[in-house]
Amino acid sequence: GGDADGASAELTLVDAQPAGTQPVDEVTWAIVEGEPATLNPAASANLVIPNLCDNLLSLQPDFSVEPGVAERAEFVDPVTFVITLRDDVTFWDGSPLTADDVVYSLQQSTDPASQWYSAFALVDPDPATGIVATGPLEVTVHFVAPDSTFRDALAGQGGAVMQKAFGEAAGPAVGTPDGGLMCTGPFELAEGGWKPGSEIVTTANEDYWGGAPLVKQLTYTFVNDGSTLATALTQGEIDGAINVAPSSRAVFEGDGAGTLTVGPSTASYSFGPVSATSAAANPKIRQALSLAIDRQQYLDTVVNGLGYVQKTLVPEFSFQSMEAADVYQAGYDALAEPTVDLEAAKQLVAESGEDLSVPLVVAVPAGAKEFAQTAAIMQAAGKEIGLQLEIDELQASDFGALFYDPSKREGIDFVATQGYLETPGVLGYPSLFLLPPAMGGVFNWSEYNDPDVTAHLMAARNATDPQTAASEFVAAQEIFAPEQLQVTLAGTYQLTYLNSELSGVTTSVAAYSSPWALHLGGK
Amino acid sequence: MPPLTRTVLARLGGMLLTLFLASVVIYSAVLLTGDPIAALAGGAKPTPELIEQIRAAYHLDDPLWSRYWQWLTSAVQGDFGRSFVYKTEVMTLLAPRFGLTLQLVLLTVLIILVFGVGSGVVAALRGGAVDRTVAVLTSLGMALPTFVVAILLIWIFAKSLGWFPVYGEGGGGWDRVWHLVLPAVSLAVLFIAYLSRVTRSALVAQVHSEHVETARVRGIPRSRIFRVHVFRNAAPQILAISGTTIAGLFAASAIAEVAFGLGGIGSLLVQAAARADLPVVQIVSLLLVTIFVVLNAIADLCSALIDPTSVAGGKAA
Amino acid sequence: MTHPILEISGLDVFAPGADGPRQLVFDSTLSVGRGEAVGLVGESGSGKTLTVRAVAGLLPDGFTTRGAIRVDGQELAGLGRRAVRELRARRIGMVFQTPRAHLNPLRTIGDFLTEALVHVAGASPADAGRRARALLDEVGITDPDRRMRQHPGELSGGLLQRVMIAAALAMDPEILLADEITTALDVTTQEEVMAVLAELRERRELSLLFITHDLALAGAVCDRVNVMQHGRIVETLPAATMRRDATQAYTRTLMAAALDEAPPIVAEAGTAAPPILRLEGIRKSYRLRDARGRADTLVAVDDVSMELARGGSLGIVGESGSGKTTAARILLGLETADAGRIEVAGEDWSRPARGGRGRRHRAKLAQMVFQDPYQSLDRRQTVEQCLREAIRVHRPRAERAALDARIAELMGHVRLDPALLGQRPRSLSGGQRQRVAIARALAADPELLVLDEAVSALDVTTQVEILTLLDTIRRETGLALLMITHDLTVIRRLCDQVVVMRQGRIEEHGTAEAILDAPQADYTRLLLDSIPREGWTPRRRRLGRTGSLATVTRSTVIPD
Amino acid sequence: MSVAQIAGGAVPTVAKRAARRDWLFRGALVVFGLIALAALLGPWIAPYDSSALYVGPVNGASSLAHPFGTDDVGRDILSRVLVGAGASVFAPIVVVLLSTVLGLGLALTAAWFGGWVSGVVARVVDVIFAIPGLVIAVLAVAMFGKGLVAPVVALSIAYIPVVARLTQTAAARELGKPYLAALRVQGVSSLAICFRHLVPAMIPVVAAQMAVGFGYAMLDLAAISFLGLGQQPPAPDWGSMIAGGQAGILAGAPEQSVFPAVFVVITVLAVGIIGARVTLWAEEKER
Ligand SMILES: Nc1ncnc2c1ncn2[C@@H]1O[C@H](COP(=O)(O)OP(=O)(O)OP(=O)(O)O)[C@@H](O)[C@H]1O
Ligand SMILES: Nc1ncnc2c1ncn2[C@@H]1O[C@H](COP(=O)(O)OP(=O)(O)OP(=O)(O)O)[C@@H](O)[C@H]1O
Ligand SMILES: [Mg+2]
Ligand SMILES: [Mg+2]
Repeated sequence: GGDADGASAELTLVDAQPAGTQPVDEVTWAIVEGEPATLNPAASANLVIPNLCDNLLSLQPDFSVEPGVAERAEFVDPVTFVITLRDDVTFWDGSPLTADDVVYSLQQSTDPASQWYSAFALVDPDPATGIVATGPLEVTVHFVAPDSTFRDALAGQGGAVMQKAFGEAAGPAVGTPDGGLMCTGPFELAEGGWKPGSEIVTTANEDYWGGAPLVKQLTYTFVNDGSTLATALTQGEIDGAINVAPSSRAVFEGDGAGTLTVGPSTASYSFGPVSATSAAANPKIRQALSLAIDRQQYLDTVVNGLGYVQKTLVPEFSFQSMEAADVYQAGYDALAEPTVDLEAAKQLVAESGEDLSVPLVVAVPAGAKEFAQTAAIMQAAGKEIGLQLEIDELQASDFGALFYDPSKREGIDFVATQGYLETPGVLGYPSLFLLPPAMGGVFNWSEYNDPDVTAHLMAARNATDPQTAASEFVAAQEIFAPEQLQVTLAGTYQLTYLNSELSGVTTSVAAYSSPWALHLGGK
Repeated sequence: MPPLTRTVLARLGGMLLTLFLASVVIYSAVLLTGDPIAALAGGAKPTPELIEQIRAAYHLDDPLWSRYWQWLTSAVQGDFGRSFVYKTEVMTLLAPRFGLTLQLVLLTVLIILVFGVGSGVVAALRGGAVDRTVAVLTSLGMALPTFVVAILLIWIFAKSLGWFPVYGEGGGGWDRVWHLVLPAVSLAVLFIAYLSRVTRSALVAQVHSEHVETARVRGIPRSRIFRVHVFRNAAPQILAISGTTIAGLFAASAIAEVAFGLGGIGSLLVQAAARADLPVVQIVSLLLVTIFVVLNAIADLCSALIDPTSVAGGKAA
Repeated sequence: MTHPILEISGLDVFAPGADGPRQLVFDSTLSVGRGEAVGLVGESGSGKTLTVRAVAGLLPDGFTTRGAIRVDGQELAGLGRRAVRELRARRIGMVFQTPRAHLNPLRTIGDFLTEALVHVAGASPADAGRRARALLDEVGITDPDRRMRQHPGELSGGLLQRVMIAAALAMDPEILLADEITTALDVTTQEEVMAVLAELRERRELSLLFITHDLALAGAVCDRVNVMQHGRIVETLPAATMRRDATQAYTRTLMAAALDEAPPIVAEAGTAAPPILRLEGIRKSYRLRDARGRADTLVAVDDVSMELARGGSLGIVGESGSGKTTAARILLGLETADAGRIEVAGEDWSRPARGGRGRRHRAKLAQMVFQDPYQSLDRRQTVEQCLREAIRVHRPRAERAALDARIAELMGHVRLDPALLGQRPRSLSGGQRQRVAIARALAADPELLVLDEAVSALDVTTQVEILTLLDTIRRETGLALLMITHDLTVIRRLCDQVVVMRQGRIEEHGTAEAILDAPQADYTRLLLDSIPREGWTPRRRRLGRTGSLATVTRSTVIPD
Repeated sequence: MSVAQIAGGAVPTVAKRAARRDWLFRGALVVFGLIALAALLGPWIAPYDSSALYVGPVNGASSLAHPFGTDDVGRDILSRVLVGAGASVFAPIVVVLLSTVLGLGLALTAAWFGGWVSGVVARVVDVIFAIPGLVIAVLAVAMFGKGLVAPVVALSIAYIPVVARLTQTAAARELGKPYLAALRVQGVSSLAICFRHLVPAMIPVVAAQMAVGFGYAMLDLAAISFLGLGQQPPAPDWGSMIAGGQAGILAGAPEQSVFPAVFVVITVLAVGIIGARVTLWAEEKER
């Protein structure tokens, strides 16, 4: 229990710990999300890849973007982007990084099936002219229209560099336990280092251009079970983990081998409509539900006080270090705080004109405590305002399939999820949920289509100066935020638990896109 | 043909038939658990070409029976296919995990046999207060879910006492055993209780039999009566149940594996099922079935060896 | 040093009951001197078995005793558990009525015989083995080497009984307790077993406490006879002069019955009516597997034909394994004959009845009393439940009072105390069980009653009463009887026709007088000679002939 | 004449033992009766709405207002235990009854007909036995959809082999006994023989198995609903409550797991004791 307001006020957010000073032979790290399907940066996002493969630009713990493998990466004109590479970067096998490798790597993301395609959507699709090497260490990217989001995207895995020769030889096996990987990052994946189903062993890249890491061997294990992980961490049997469960807060803050660091994050819990024909597609219903849910209670319950009230689907941290941050912030501040108003909510339900005799089905992933709680809270809120909600717990694979297989969405009205943005930029979420499907709104299942919003968002993306981009976005946000296409329940913090003898981990959400273990070492 | 050979052959045939039928059920059941395309696409939205590619690569367009046949024949030849999720040979995924589960199961079996059979024997022999105490304890044991036992053990041993490690499989040798003690205990509790009861009742039935009476009048020492006339005669029954129990442990180990962060086949099955990694689910299920059937057949054979009268058999009522 | 080897004085035995202990044996006193053979005869359910069980320490759980049991002057109660066990192991041998149940089915005969030698006496296994072979030889079992390796399941009852005796002798006991050890055996086998015992007594100075319900047998084997009734020993008599010395009325009736002084029943003149039963050319074979697992065919019944007139009575006699029971089972549809025709009351019964109605119909016509009374009763049913069920099958709508009356009537017929109605088979004596089985068969008022060794477990008085009862019913209702027995006196009392069977075939048939008084076949003569009677001494007649199971027969014939 | 107690004064001990055992048995009956009552009346006697959130603090400890404390969304645990009793107690009962009826049916069919019928039954039983329970559960969910029906059906099927095997051997042994032949000769109908004689003969085995099976079913149902294949929220059941509250045990808020676990243990214990007593009765009938 305790006063939640007080508790969250006391939190100090730390985006990175002081760099380690002592070399360490071996560190065991738990990956909470489970074993990755692949280490291919073009196909997957997980916490192992950032330590293996450099992105062209370097994402800082405070979510600012600095040069990295690319010394310079700028638009030279509204549709031409030039990348200049450092000359001292080598792959793990010692061969130098060349422009050809970068072209090869970036082209991976221009495939529409790629995880990062949306960032490359405006790149000239012709391979011969879109992304080309214009010098041994220079790559030029040509665009069909200006793109204000591209540079920041290169700080994410969309900008990850892999060796062309290796990638071509390995073919589709690249990134798998059999195929292996060839990158430039601070840790190397040893041959046979990935023992599928048990661990991934990586070793320090002594020749890393940014300086060799202090940890000689970094081994990842996979622990899905929250309480197992909590014991293993507090017993010191595992050295650290990112994204530990907030429900174990008391365990982590109690006596144990390490300490819990709370860092800023872009992650949030939300739910949204899944079908265009269901009552869930009616904004009044969503607004009503939003009005019936007490955010503060949600925070106390689901994230154990380790979160904050988030007004809309784009979190504050995502624009924190962007050039026009003040414009974004002003836009965000202008939005209404979510409040609880049951009367208004009932009113909305009544006005909605929807047939509410059949319960609405909310899909949540099975087995996760946070979602079980979310489901319970939604259900109770619905009950208060006369909405019957039914919970459908889905197995991980079914839940995942929901997002791209329409047949899996049949019979479901809402889906509750947790998501985060791995790179700075505000357009990612809105594009996915608000634009027409043809323009990248792949999750726009309720077929929301507001021409003004679309126009503002497109303008923001095509803007050539940050201020315009910001004001266009704010204009769009003003319209879409009240529509609650995703009912945002809470923003959460990044929780990192680390053995007290170690230090130097990136503890903000930037860990997803930067070598977070580079400075890890003994205190 | 000598009766024993005949029995062995008959059992072998039955075993293969069971395996075959079970494999059919498993193969078709697993297809219901998830969409192969979804799993194969690995979280990304599959393009039509990718779907086409996957369908071709995994023969998804062939008729079910021919896919099944292909699957079975290659599985029998040791080709277990490739994981949808890890894109690697299922075999490489399976081998190390199987070793770990095997070690866990062996340790568990040891614990179960010592404490389960042991307490059953004590209850049957001592009777009275001891018997009732064991009965209450076994009832309690049967009421404790494995995951609750696991949490309790973690809490007691790791948090409060710190005697045993509570995570991971450790290195080799004693360290491994050390790491497996708590998982094995948490797994064993339920089965200790069960086996204890079975043992007790099998023994009690023998203790009251006439041939034991004969041995008693003949002044045969109690210990020998127990060993040779009571225990040995009850052994086939205890053995049969033990075989089933041990065989079931391979599947039951999943919970302990998850709770203690062990990478065995049980946790692999759970994970693979959650991710719809069908080839893995199918092969692991088939493996579990095979282990089950083979262990049961071995237990049956052992019973037959102990009980010569069952070999001659064949007399209908 | 003149202690009797076994002395029981003032023994009371109590069974636990819902309302306090129930006394079953009252102040029982008897002694067995060195080298003496003492008989314990008496009414069924009188406490004979309980008495010896008390000596052997085998009373059921919860039973208590009072009084003294002394072995060679040492009182058992005064000794420690260990000493008592030691004493029982070395000085007392016990042989049970049902050898098959009393041998561990998983151990070989050899193990069984040597076990006590090795583990109690501490002999080396080799010595024990030699001794065991000698013992088997001593009790007249041929080819001991082979026997040692066989399991109990492969031996016939007669052989097993001899194995039991051999095993009991292994420790050179001073006294042998034998509880109805021949009841389950046919007369010829019984004679052999008794002959073996007689020889042993002579050779070893063995004392014997011999329980039987057959006074003639007891008289022939024992020096003294104790007569038990209602849980008490009512009289102790020297065997030689017991006829003269008997003072108790009960003993007298026993002797009267045993000595066959009851007037023979005169068969009614043959009626012209069609027979109730006709068997024609019945044949039944079993597929067996021999000791080495090879298939083998045993012809259990071979071309058997017989006829039984309505109200008539037919006896089937023959050695153990000659196919008597099998023929009866075929007749009742419990087995299907391979060939031949069965006709009952003019109906074709060659195929077993289909459906409940058919079975009820046949049940009304023909009933059977099974050979093993204990096993043919449901252990879980009380006597009352058992009878009620049997009656209700044929009178589904009868009132409770009517059923109760019928139950009481049946209990009276078979001379069972109504107090036993609430008991289960386990707590009934052997004879009581048999009478329950008879009452149950009579419940249906059948027209044909098959009795498979139905009275052999009964003491003679009860036997007489039941036989008389059957005869009365027969006269009154026209019940036809098919008696299977190895006791020829029973045949003489009750049957007008006799069939002698041997090895599945009919050896001889004819009227009772003709067969019993002027037997034609050698085999029949042998059977007649084996019957215990006054002045009879058991003799060994044919070595190794007792084998009745096919496996046994074969393994003795074919050398390794 | 010396009065010796050869068997060692067993009478009073036996009586006392029986009394003591009965005391335990009666206690178990009372406990089970109370639990069954809670299962029937749960929703009416629960002090709070079992799915109402924040009726107390989140993860609240035991207090007067909430004797069992409150869970991770502030629901009253006592109310949830009471309301959950219905599904938690009756579902395993149904599983046990169904699997016993089906298993016994198969076993009796096999034992009665023998020959190829028993071969087929044995094979079917073997195959079911060999297939992991999870696979059966998944199949059942595919057929019956989520909810309580699928897991109950799945477990009933999964438990058939144990019952069938146990009883088939017992039945075959029993059928070899002459008393059954005697009953046939008496004209007793097959059905009556089956249910009045054969089935009672298996009571000790079956009763013991049912008691054991009840406990297993309770735990397995819990595991299944934990995997998201069973009872869907917010309907409470003890198993998913225990599973859901696991994290709390280490974090110092064990109420959410502990109280339902205590109820599981008590119920299974009570059933176990009742089962043991019934077994004993049945065995005594045989002696
Ligand atoms: N376990 C038991 N529980 C209760 N009563 C028993 C038990 N065993 C035997 N009795 C009763 O004790 C009495 C004597 O039984 P016992 O077996 O000694 O008779 P028996 O003389 O050997 O008779 P039979 O010649 O018929 O074998 C009988 O009335 C019987 O019902
Ligand atoms: N079901 C069976 N399977 C195999 N052999 C059998 C079976 N039933 C009986 N036999 C054999 O058939 C032969 C005849 O048996 P049956 O029981 O009819 O003899 P019996 O004359 O009644 O002998 P007893 O006097 O010992 O009762 C025996 O050798 C027996 O072993
Ligand atoms: Mg007797
Ligand atoms: Mg016979």
